[in-house]
Amino acid sequence: MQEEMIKRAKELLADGTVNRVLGWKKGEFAYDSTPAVFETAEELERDFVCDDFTQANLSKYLIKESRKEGKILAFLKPCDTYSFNQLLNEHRIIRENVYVIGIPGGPKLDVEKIKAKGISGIISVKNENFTLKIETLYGTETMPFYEAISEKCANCKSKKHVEYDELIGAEGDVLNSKRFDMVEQLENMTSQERYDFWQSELSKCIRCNACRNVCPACTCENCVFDNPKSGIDQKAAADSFEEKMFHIIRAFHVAGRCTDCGECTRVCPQNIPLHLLNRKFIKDINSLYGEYQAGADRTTKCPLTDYKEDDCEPSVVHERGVE
Amino acid sequence: MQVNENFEPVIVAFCCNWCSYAGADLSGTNRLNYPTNVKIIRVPCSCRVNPMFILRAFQKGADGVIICGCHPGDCHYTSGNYFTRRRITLLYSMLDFLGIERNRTRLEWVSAAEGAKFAAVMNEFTEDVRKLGPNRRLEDLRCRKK
Amino acid sequence: MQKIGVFVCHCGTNIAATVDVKAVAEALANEPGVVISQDYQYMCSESGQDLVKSAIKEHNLTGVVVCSCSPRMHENTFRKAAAAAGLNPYLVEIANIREQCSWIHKDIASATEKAIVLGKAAVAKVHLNTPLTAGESPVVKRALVIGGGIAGIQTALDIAEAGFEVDIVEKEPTIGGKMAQIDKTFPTLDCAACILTPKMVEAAQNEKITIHSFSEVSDVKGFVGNFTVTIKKKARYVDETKCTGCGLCTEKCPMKKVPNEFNMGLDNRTAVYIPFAQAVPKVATIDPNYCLMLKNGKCGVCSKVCSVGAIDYKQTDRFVEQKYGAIVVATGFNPIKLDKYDEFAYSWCPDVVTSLELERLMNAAGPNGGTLLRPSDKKHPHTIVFVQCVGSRCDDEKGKPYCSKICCMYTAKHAMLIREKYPDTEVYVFYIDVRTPGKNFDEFYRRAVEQYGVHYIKGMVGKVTPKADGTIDVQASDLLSNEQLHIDADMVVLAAAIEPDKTARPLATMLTTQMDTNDFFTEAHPKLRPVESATAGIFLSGACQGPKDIPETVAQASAAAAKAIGLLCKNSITCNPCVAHSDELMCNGCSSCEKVCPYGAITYQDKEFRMPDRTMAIRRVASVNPAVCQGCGACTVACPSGAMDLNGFSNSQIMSEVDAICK
Amino acid sequence: MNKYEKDWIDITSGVNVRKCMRCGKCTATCPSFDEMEYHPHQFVYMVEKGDIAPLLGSDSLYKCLTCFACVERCPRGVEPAKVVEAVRLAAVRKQGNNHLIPDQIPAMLDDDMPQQAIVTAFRKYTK
Repeated sequence: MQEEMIKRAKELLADGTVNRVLGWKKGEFAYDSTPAVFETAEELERDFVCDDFTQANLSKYLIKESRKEGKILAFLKPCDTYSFNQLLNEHRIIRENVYVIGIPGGPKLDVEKIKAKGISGIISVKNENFTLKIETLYGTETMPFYEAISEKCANCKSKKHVEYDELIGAEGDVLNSKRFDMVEQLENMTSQERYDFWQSELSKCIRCNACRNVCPACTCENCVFDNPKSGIDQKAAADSFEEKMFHIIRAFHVAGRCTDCGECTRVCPQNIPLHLLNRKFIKDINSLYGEYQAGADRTTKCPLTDYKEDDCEPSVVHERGVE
Repeated sequence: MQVNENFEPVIVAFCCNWCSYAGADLSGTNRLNYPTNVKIIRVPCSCRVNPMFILRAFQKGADGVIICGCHPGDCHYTSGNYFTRRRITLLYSMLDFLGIERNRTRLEWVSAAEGAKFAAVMNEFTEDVRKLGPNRRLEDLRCRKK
Repeated sequence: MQKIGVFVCHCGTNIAATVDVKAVAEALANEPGVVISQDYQYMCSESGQDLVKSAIKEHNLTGVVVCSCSPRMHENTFRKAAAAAGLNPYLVEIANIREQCSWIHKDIASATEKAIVLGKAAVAKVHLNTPLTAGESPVVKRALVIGGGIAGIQTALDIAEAGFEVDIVEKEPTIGGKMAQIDKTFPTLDCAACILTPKMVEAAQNEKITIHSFSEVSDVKGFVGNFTVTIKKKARYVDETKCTGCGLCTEKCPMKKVPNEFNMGLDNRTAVYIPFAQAVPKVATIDPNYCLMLKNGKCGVCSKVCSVGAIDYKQTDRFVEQKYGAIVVATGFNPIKLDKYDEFAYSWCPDVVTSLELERLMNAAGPNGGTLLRPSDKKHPHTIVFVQCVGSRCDDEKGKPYCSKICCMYTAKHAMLIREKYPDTEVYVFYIDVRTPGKNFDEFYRRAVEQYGVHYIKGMVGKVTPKADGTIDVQASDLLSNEQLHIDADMVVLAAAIEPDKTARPLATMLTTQMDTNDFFTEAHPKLRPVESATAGIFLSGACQGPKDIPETVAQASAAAAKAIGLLCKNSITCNPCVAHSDELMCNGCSSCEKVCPYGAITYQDKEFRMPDRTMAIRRVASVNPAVCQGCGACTVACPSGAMDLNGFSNSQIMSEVDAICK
Repeated sequence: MNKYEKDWIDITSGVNVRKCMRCGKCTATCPSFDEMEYHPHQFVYMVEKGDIAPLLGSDSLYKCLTCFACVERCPRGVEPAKVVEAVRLAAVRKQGNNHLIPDQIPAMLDDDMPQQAIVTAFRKYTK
């Protein structure tokens, strides 16, 4: 796969279709592939990587990149194309300046899950027949592939590309995921239990802003939390209220726009399941206003900027589930 | 839960200028009593109420927040309250999801003619919040009153 | 440094009896920025206002808080007083301590406490008030009427009568609309052409009225008082200025097999045609779908016979741009298509017709010259069955959910006319309800039953089966006698539901006006503003707003004209200054705000900005047209970046009130 | 009137009889009209009123061909055939067993009976 991608990228660079390539490059460790822009065939040969750890959603980078001189080639996984499409809907990406190649998605691996097995000093990770062979400083370890799959891939919603110029590999389908199971589990708790759950999760927040900075829906020129005029600006959460405030407002601002790409949870250094907040909104929207998948197409109206005359009343919130 | 009889909740009511604020005025004109705990903030339309305002109220010490707007279909701006209904339903659902007591938040449709309804809603809401006791789950400790 | 004056009103004893006004004034005197805090018996009285005025001058106040009755009562009074003393009127805030405090509370201590909190909230807000100026935007003294039916004609005539220029845009080659196709009108039975055609001529001759026939609106920009509209004048291949309407070309045209839409396709016309004798403008039009010259390049007969050289095969669509102050929509209605009602055999039996087709069959200028004959064999029908509510009052999947309103009356009219002209013809009307609200309407319907012997049967037709002998078996229920009937009919007439014209939906998008789910235009208020749309400067006339008969259409047309005239009379419009505005540096250009704006007040443009990293970048940013924005604030919440804010009710103002109340 | 019975019919039929605007198109369209004592519109109206006992005892229940013409043509989407079916089921359940056993049917056949009626009979009268 990686070879094929490099080959095609070099062709497109050579024939002048694009002048840059957005992909991933190897990091210091085998498992920290990071997004990168390549300008020459040599750079591609040397650094370009696409493996079990190239999880990062590249679509957000295209906001800035598509505004630069010349066309850029972007390799997008199915989930990334949803974000890409949503950003097109919001006029944030200039489509003409991007050449999209759809590539198959995961499942990708979460190194934290490998480390959680007590495996450290990782040098390389190889998938051999769904068994991970992990070379470490201390010898070779093995573990089942499926136990190391990242949260976002385990609950994958779709393997179908919703926007691309060409595809490498076979096209997949929209899946029937169980992504709302955890939300439902929480909904079935008592109010006090839910409060305790979130109190302990959100109190871990160190306000590093990683979730915001990686989120392809959080693309504001100037975030309200950085803007003294908004009245709610804050640098670091001073107490538990501000922790909640930040995450409620953030979830609300991306409600109806969040494509559920799972990046927020992936990058959280404190492992807070932030995607649950977004999924709660998605689940509510689906059940109250009809199935809606942000980014799935270019025409459906976002449920928060739309309405029906016979929408349910907010009292549904007070009447359902457990108090 | 123990009910503190002496607890006086702070209640912020956002009322749209055209229907609910006028409905509140009408309950005054008709001398219909509701508790002094309720303080009204006038907004042009219920759709002007930003979730930030609601959180801000809880942060600064409110124990309950209620939003009042024109009945669906009667919005002065034709569609404002339909947006309110979706936004606030989702926000309240989220607050509930985070374990905030659901009776601290409410949305009511009160027309300019419903002075009696306005007073009744405020009486009921104040009692609901009084039963819940002070807001502890969504407060900013720095703002707590002695 | 803010200098705020606080003025606490006693309102006689209305406030003072339950609120300790002196204590309120004293407490508010200690609030930051407050330089003077006074109480007075009646603040709204002349002397009370003088107190405010002199304090503004004496202390150079930058803000005024009046603790008094509801702002809905006296906000304007105090704003005017402030303006008279040289303070911007939008620097005045009212704390409502009467309706929302003294009148509802009995305990003086707690009422006073609440009044102080309300006062503090107002002081906190007024700190953040900014001077606002109501903008003015000029009004172009010209109106556009879209649609040239009776509604459009009446509106245009009324506006022209008031002295303003009016343009009518009509998509067909002639104005006149549906009324021109109708034979007689209820409940007086006068001939439609006799009352409509003089109006058409009047419109054509009125020097204030310009008729753009065979034209469509292709683009609308701008806002109340200042719309720019692009009108597409479709190629009619005949020079309107030269054509005299002599009709020689239509006689000589060899292509004579074109279904005649004016006669509902019941007979044929030529490829070059004038829809009907009294058409306005009386100018020929060439139908490019049938013209042999335009299709194959072989013919040219019309060009040869035209003595004035009006035929121009090379004509193309032309676009005209014009500015208007007001737009009146009068796009009217059409009967629905009946293909899906198989049970009535409409699609395959020529003797099953719609009511509008029957109008043409009975019209003296129609295909049969006014003699009622069956379309299939041109024989005189002896039994005619009318079916009501075809496609009206249905479930959403089965048809239209509304009552089409006009069918009961025109069916009574048809039944009566047939019985009068052909007493040997039996007429059956199957009805669910007979709805006749209107002046002389029920009398009219009773006359059909009592004097003309029309058989009204409460029930519905279930199945219409054309038989080999040419008659039609009508199977129906008679609910009152609980019978199933079979009638051997010669003709069946279906009262098809009416629906808004298909052009209405794209037009509504262009005009940013609202429509209901049935594509009828939504009025600004169903009772109090029935002829205005929610978008300022756009008015509604006739059946585009809902099913209507002719008298009602004309009444509404004149009402819409009156509203349009009211707007055109003004030289400029004062705008509400409490409108939204976008901070371009923060705007993402994501279009969320645009989608929730009910007025279409928000537009986007690409602007070049200096970015924080000192590069220049072109960004898409929103801008609000203050003349169109009504200040609801829906956009401020839709905006994730907080770039959108509302004058007079800004985020920081409302939050400062929240803070003051919760403190 | 038996509230329980009415509710039961409402639930089993899944029909909201209150949607009926009394146009009678169901009866106008019914091919079994002549056979029936109570006609489709009466079924709908009587169920709405809760006047179900006469229907339960009537032969009309078994005259409905379930041809669904009324369902097809009802402008309001009321689906009268489903109401008839629900009342019929109620009658069958009341008797505790099948109204008719298959063996009886051949004897009842005659030449005029439409094919559809035979199929319908087999479908309805046996479980």
